[in-house]
This record gives sequence, structure tokens and C-alpha cells, in this order.
Amino acid sequence: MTEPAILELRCLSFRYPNGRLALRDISCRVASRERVAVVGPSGAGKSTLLMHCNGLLPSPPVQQDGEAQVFVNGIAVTKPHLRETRRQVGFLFQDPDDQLFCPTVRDDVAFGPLNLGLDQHEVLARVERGLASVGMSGFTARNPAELSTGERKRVCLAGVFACEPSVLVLDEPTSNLDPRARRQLLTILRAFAGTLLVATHDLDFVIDLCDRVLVLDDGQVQADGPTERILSDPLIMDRHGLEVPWRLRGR
Amino acid sequence: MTEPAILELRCLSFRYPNGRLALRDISCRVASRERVAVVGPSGAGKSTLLMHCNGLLPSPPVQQDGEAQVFVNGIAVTKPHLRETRRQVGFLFQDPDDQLFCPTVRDDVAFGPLNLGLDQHEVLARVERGLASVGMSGFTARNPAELSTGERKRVCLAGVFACEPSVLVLDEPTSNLDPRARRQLLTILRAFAGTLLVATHDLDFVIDLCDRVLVLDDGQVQADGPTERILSDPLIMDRHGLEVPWRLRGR
Amino acid sequence: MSDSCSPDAGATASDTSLCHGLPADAKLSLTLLVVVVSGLIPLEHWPAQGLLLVAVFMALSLAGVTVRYLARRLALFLPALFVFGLSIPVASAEGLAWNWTLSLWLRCTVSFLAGLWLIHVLPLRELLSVLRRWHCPVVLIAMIGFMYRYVFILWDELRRLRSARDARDFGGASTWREWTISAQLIGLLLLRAMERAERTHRAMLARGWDGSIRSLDDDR
Amino acid sequence: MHIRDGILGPEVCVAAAVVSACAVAYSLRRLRVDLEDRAVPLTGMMAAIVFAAQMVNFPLLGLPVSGHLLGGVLAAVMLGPWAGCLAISLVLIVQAVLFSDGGLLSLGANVFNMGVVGAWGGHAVYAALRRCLGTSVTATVSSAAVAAWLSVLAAAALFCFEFGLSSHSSGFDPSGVFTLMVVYHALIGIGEALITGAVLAFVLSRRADLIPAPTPLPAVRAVGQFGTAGLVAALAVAALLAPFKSELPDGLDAVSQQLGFASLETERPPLLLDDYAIPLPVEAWWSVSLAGMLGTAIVFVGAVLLARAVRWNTTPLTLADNTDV
Ligand SMILES: Nc1ncnc2c1ncn2[C@@H]1O[C@H](COP(=O)(O)OP(=O)(O)OP(=O)(O)O)[C@@H](O)[C@H]1O
Ligand SMILES: Nc1ncnc2c1ncn2[C@@H]1O[C@H](COP(=O)(O)OP(=O)(O)OP(=O)(O)O)[C@@H](O)[C@H]1O
Ligand SMILES: [Mg+2]
Ligand SMILES: [Mg+2]
Repeated sequence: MTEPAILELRCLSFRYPNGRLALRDISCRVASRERVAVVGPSGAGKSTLLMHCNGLLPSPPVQQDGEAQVFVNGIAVTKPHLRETRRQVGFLFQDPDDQLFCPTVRDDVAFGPLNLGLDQHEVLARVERGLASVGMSGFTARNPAELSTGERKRVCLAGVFACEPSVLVLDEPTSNLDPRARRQLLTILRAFAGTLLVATHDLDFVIDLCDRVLVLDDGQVQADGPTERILSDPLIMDRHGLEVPWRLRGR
Repeated sequence: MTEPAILELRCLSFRYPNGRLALRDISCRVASRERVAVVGPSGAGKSTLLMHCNGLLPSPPVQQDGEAQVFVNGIAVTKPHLRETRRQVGFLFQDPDDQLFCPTVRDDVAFGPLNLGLDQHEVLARVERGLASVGMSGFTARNPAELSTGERKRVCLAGVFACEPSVLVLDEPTSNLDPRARRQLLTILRAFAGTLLVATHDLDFVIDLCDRVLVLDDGQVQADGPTERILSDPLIMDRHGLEVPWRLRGR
Repeated sequence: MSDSCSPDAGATASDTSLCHGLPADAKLSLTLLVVVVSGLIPLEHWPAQGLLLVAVFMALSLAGVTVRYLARRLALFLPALFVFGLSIPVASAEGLAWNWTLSLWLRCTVSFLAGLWLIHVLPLRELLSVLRRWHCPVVLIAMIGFMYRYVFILWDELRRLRSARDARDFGGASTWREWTISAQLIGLLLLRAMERAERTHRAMLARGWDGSIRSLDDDR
Repeated sequence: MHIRDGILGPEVCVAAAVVSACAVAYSLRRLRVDLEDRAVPLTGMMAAIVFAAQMVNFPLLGLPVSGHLLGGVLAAVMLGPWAGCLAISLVLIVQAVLFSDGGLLSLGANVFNMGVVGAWGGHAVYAALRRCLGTSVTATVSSAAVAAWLSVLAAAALFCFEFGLSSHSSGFDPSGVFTLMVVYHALIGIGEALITGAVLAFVLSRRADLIPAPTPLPAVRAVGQFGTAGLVAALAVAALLAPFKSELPDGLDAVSQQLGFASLETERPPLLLDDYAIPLPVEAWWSVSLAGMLGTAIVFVGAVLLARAVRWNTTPLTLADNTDV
């Protein structure tokens, strides 16, 4: 590839403290403005992979030659550079409870922008915009713990959008969303100009949004290619716990 | 209706401690062996409604005349009868983290059967069967906190099935499930002989499974009728944050 | 553990009164001053201590502390103090040194009420910024912030564990089993809370947190 | 156990505060963390747990008194002595400044008694015992339980010592208070030991990786560790022996003489065991030694039982865990 990779994994392996090898030797490059979906059965390692893009897991033992394994925009995602890379990458957790920790919705959405060092005015504007884009404007003063699951998911999304990152890494953005919120999200993400990495089980969503699909199973990349080709291939789909979506059948 | 209701709500209203009125005056009867879906936008009150069927929320102020508002098989779901009604109703929480609390997968699935007072042998057999039905047989000794979200969801389902209840109340059973696990679940639920109440955003799943749909919005029942009629009505769907599913369009 | 002992956060940001408007450093220094002075007044000079008590009471009423709240806190505080104050002269075979005991009670009460005033006017956020200005290490401040947040997470986690247990508690279990389950619940609470702590920490890091305390209300 | 403002003299409080501040600073340096380390949230969470546990008073053998978990040993065993000391200090700071539990001025003394001696000292006792008893579950749990019990006694003894040093207590003979405190805390300590043991046993059975094994130390540091352990034990033993003080050399008096408080001595009434008017059913020294022996016995038996129970529960599962990996 001639285009510079905005996200690059080089032979990434990861073992959880309990001994489980969740990722084996994953290599892949995502170019700027690409929209990539990561699909696979549960337990494939999707969430683990995504968390590495933000340096959220204990850094894997670096390779023999001391080289890092994850790069964002050419910068290694290792301790000394974490602040820098995290500014560029917006991360949505699979479980909204993992992500929300402030006493009010407003504080939570403002948390990222405040940490970017923006001034009060700008922060408030971003909170407004973020919440409006997910249809949660009226909820600023509510306690996130007292929202329904779908509402919490939307607040998480607002928190990510408010940071206006250039790379979005979303783990199951559509789970627990109602169809209308799902459509709104689709519209927002389609208008988003940056790079996108989405792990999801919602293959219809993938068809509508992504141009490239990465099939992960058992911690390894099993297939990588354009959306339509991969998702309409019954062999790949069947072998990795997926199903050819209704819309691509019988073509 | 001549058939006796297995689940009955009589003018159920519920206000959360923070003052939010989540359910307003809901009345409905579910007959034995009926499969009912509860759909609606997030924040509609689906989870709140379902939790009432298992008496998991602080019991609502009883009506003026001191009458209970939720009945399972004719028994009021109030404090003195909770154990009795919970034996009949299996409840799946929307968030798997809410449901899992034992140190190992096996303990968690065995928790319900043990509390039913079954003997060791029977309990072990049910644990086996429960886990096998969701494809998690190899996971008995794992710690639920160290599973992926989809795996946790499946363990929750196994825990519910292991109790072999006559009424299943499932809150978002398909969220975070991969397509194959979703299909397996569909097969299990179709073979299930009891009464079913499912809250979900997955309308395709509703079409495949349920014969009756209840549209909830703003804490009120907005529509109630046969699946195909309700889900293919663009007016109802649009007004309540839903979308006519791909498969029912253009009919 | 019962719900009745859920954390009772002292100050709330929305409180407004003369005292709340003071700079945070002044609030903390003033309270410390009162406590030190009250400690320095010899026990024989109880009238001076009494004057201090009156002053503290005035400050409390200025801060808008309700009599009911005061009564509740004092009802928890005084009995223990009462026993302690009595035990010393009794246990050391002095006979009842009433003067001494009464003065000690007075002194402790003054300090306690001063502390109550402080917790009423100093929200956590202000405390953290004071500590920062007083050059307390960042890591320590961050830990305090975490601790305060985690207390609520802990309660949340306990609530979840309890309702999960209830949903599948069909009452067929023996008493012994119920006890072991309850005991297990406490152990699990600890583990789950620690796991959740790590996840919350991750969520904060993911959104660029660098240990500093920032808030939307700072400049208002 | 929290010392309120006004009970200790300000001079003692200030001295204790200086010592504690140094200890906390030293802990921070030894921990050497930055904000991205998991030690930061874990310490915060441990503090929150101890804080929550302290709000629950446990009734004591049906007596109308209650005490609560100090948590020093628990925190130190799970996080190591440095983070453990920090966690307990955080609890005390937050309680003093945000909940008005304990005092502002006596914060230093509280941190010293429960945080520094409780966590550092408790950990030293624990590590020393474990070195002797081995690395089995039983050894870990019982070492921690014994360390917890000793740390409570040591904290009680320290309080008496600090109270004795305060100028306003000069009119009284502190040994009477001493007796009361020690009896009371010998019993309280049992609760502390059992809770500490139970929690650790559970954690060991589920997430043994959360409890670090004490690392082998270079000889010099090992000596230091045993020394600290000995000091804490000595403090606790001194507390237990205190009622016999008329027959034994009087440590407190000796110290106060050296420190120039000799003048206090003249005002003291003659010390005789029979003169104690303690509101206890039995004679003082009996009650103290009984409490001491009983406490030790209960703690040991309880700890061993706990460890056993945990092993019974988990043996098959641990085997399965190993094969699974
Ligand atoms: N904290 C943990 N400790 C140990 N093992 C873990 C932990 N979290 C996940 N695993 C294991 O690592 C593997 C990958 O998990 P991961 O969460 O990445 O899956 P996933 O692809 O995101 O699945 P899902 O679609 O269900 O979210 C699984 O086998 C899981 O059991
Ligand atoms: N613990 C709580 N305290 C106060 N209000 C709550 C609480 N939980 C939910 N609510 C509110 O009650 C309403 C109904 O919530 P509920 O969780 O039942 O929605 P839901 O239909 O299940 O939504 P979703 O599809 O997102 O799960 C929402 O407006 C929500 O904000
Ligand atoms: Mg995942
Ligand atoms: Mg819900």
C-alpha cells in the first residue's frame, strides 16, 4: 500500500493474566478514511483487539527486537505516547457501564473535551452538539446510572463524538439501540470524515456503512476484504459463526 | 377472554425513586403458551415492565383498594408470594453483568436449580444441558467476569434455562449475540413449550418467534396485536422509534 | 450491609450561603484554626471554650445547617464521647473528676462541630483543588478522587449482586446455604468492585484523563 | 478506633502528623507510580472498600459495643505495604475532611496508628509469619489473621501511649484506660482478624493473582522486616502485659521520665492492682490475660478453619482451572 496507514498492527499477540491467548499474531493496516468492520463469533477477540488500539490493556510484551506492535498515525501506542495517541482515537466500550462514571450525563460527556484542555465555552458547545446528535439533549442533568440501557449507550456515543477524534474505534455501537437510534447513528457515521473501526454482530449495519471487513476468529484474522464479497461468501460466514445477511442472499 | 391468563397486569403504574414515571396504567393479559414481544424505543419502559413480572423492583404502591397489580398464574407478585412466582418465571437481565454473580460459570448456572431444592445429580444434569444448549459446555470452570460479553450473555441464558421455568421473561436476549448463537437461541425458544415475554429491538427475531406484539412508548401500551399486522404498519412503527423490518417491506 | 448506611455525602455543590462563598483555602484553614485553638485552651478555662462553641454554632447556622441534621450527627457522636470521658477518671481511681470530664466533652464537641461546618461547606471538588494548590502529590489526589467515586460504584455493584441473587432465589435452599451465599456475596463484591475499578480507570484514560481535576463549574 | 479532636493534646497531634506525613511521602516514593498504573485505581478502590466496611459496625459478642474494621492488614496484604498504607491514609483523610469522622488535628495520629503501624507493621508481621509458615493457603490466611489481630492491639496500645503523653491527661493514671482499651480491642481484634482472613481466603480462591507473594528480600531488609514485626508484636504484648505494670518495669513511666515529664510522676496516686475500679466482672489482670489468650486461640482456630473451608470448596475447581489454561 502506498497510502500511509493511520492504524497499524504488527504481529500483535495478547495473553490475558489468566493465561488465555486472546490474540495471535495479528497484522493489519487501516488507511486514512477507511471504514473497517471487525466481525466474528463471540469470544473471537474483537473487543481485545479494539482495546489495544487505544492502549487500554496492559501493554503486551514487546517483540524480541523491542519493537511496538500497535501504531496510530505512525506513533507507537506505548506508555510514553499514550496521551498523544488517545487524543486521536475515540473509543466506545461495548458495555456502557464501563464507560460512564460521572455523576451527571453532562459531566460525562464533558469529561473528554475538558481533558483536551478546551475552554468552558467550547466544551459546553460540544456537549450540546454531542447530545443533540444522539437525540439526548434533554438528559443533561440526569444520573447515567438511572437511564435505560439504550439511553446509556447513546450517552456513551455522545461522549465519544464530543472529543471529535480523527479515528473512531467503536465496540458494538448498535447493541441495545432502538431502530431509530440505529439509523441516526448510521447517518452520523456516514457523514464522519475520519477513519472508522467497528466491531459488531449487526451485519446489516456493516453493509450500510463499511467498505472493508475483517473476519476474526480464535484470535486470528481469518479473512479480510471488501464488504460484499466477504459477507456474501457462505463458506467464510458459516465457518466463523456468522450468517449471510438476508439482503445479500440469493444474489 | 375465556382462557386463564398466565401473566396479568392490572393498571400497573411505576415511579422510580428519582421521580420518573416509567409505567403508566398498563393493563394486559398473556395467555398460557402465548409468545409476546414487547417493542419500543429506548426509555419506553420495557425493562421496567419486565422486572415487575419478577417482582424485582420495589413493589409499586398498591392501588387504592389495596389490590396487587401483577399476577402470575393468578398469584399476586407481592412480597409474601415472591418465591412462589419466581419459581415459575425465568428472568433474563438486559445486562449480563447484572445477572452473573457466582465465582464460576458452573456455580452460576447451578444457582437457580440448587435453590429449587433439586438434588446434586439433577442439578449437574441441568447445568450440562443448559450450557450445552447455548454452546458453552467447555466453560464450566471459567470466571464469568473473564468472558467476552457475548459469552456472558449465553451463560445468563443457560442459567435461566437450567431452572426450566414455565414462563420465560427475556430482556434483550439477542443483544451482543453473534448470528449463530442468535439462530440457536431462536431454535431453542421455538421449541420451548411455555409462555414467552421478550423485550427486544431485534424485529427480525420478533417476526421469527412471536405471535403477538406489544408496542410500548412513554410508559404506555400504544399498540397490541398480531406480529405481522403491527410490525408492517409504518404509522405505528414510525411514531414509536421503530422501523418496518426489511422482510415486511413492500408487501 | 444495609442500604441505610449508604454514603452520606456532606456538601453539595448547589448549596449557597455566606459560608459557601468563602475561598476553599480559607474554609479549611479557618476550621483548622478553630480546632487548634480549642485544643490549646487548657481544660480549666472552660468558659473560653464555651465562647468558641457559641461562635461555631453561629457559623453553622450561617452555613444553613439544619437543626435536625445537627441533632442526628450529635446523637451518634455524643454517647461514645460520654463513655470515654467518664471512663478515664473512673478507671484511674480518681473518683469522678467532673470538671475535667465536662471540659473534655466541651472541647471535643467544639472540634466536632467545626468539622461538621467544614464538611457542609467544602465539596470534594474544592477539597481536591485546595490539596492541589497546597502541593499535595498528584497521584494522591487522584487516588482520593477515585476512592470517592468508587464508594458509589461499590454500592451500585452491591445492588446488582443482590437483585441477581433474588431473581433466582426460590427459597428451597437451606439456611446454611443462604448464609454461605451471603458471605460469598461480600467476597464477590470486593472482586467485582476491583475489576470494575480497573475498567472505570480505563474509561477515563480512553478519554484523555491526565490526573488533573477539571470541571465545568470551575469558573462560575 | 478513630481518635477525635480534643482527646489528644495538640503537641502530640502535631508530632504524629509530622511522622505520618513523612511515612505517607515515603510510601508514595516507594510505590513509584504514575497515573496510568493500575495501582492508582486499585488503591482508590481498596480505600473505598475499607471505607464502606467501616460504616458497618459489627456488634461484639452480644455486647452493646461495636467497633469496626481498621483494614490496614487487609489492604497491605492485597496491595503491599506502601499502597496499603496509602489506602488507609486516604480513608482517614476522606473521613476526617468530608464526613467529619475522626478529627482534623488528630488525623496524623490516626494515620500513624492505623495506616502506618497497621499497614507497614501489619505487613511486616504477615510477611515474617509467612516466611516461617510457607506459601499454602492456610499459611497465608492465618498469617494475615494474626497480623490483623496484633495490629488492632498495637493501635490500641499506641492510642494509650499518645494519650498518656498528652499534657491534659497528667492528672490521671493512664493504665486504667489502658486496661479497658486492651480488653476491648483484644475482642474487637478477633472480628478484624476473622474478616481479614475470610476476605483473603475468598480472594485467594478466585483471583490468587491479586495477592502478591512477599518477594524474597536481601538479608538486610529481611532483618528490617523481622525487626518491624517484632516491634509490633512487642507493642501488642506490652499492651497485654500492661496491667501487671506495678510488678514489671514501667515502660511508659520510664519514657516519660526520659522525655522530661518526670514532674507528672509526683502527682500520681500509688499504683496498686486492688485500687483499680474497673467496671468488669473479673479482676483486671485476669480479664486482660483471658481476653488475650482467648483472642489468640480464637484467631488461630478461626484462621485455620477458614483456610480449610476455602480449600474444600475449591480443590476440584482449581484443578479444572489449571487444565483449562
Ligand atoms: N478479562 C479477561 N480475562 C481473561 N480472559 C478474557 C477476559 N476478557 C475476555 N477474555 C477471553 O478472551 C477471548 C476474547 O474475548 P473478547 O472480549 O475480545 O471477545 P469478543 O470478540 O469481543 O466477543 P463478543 O462478541 O462476545 O464481545 C475470549 O475467549 C474471552 O473468554
Ligand atoms: N434506576 C432508575 N432510576 C430512575 N429512572 C430510571 C431508572 N432506570 C430507568 N429509568 C428511566 O425509566 C424509563 C424506562 O426505562 P427502561 O430501562 O424500562 O427502558 P427500556 O424500554 O428498557 O429501554 P432500553 O431499550 O434502552 O433498554 C427511562 O426513561 C429511564 O430513563
Ligand atoms: Mg466484545
Ligand atoms: Mg431496557
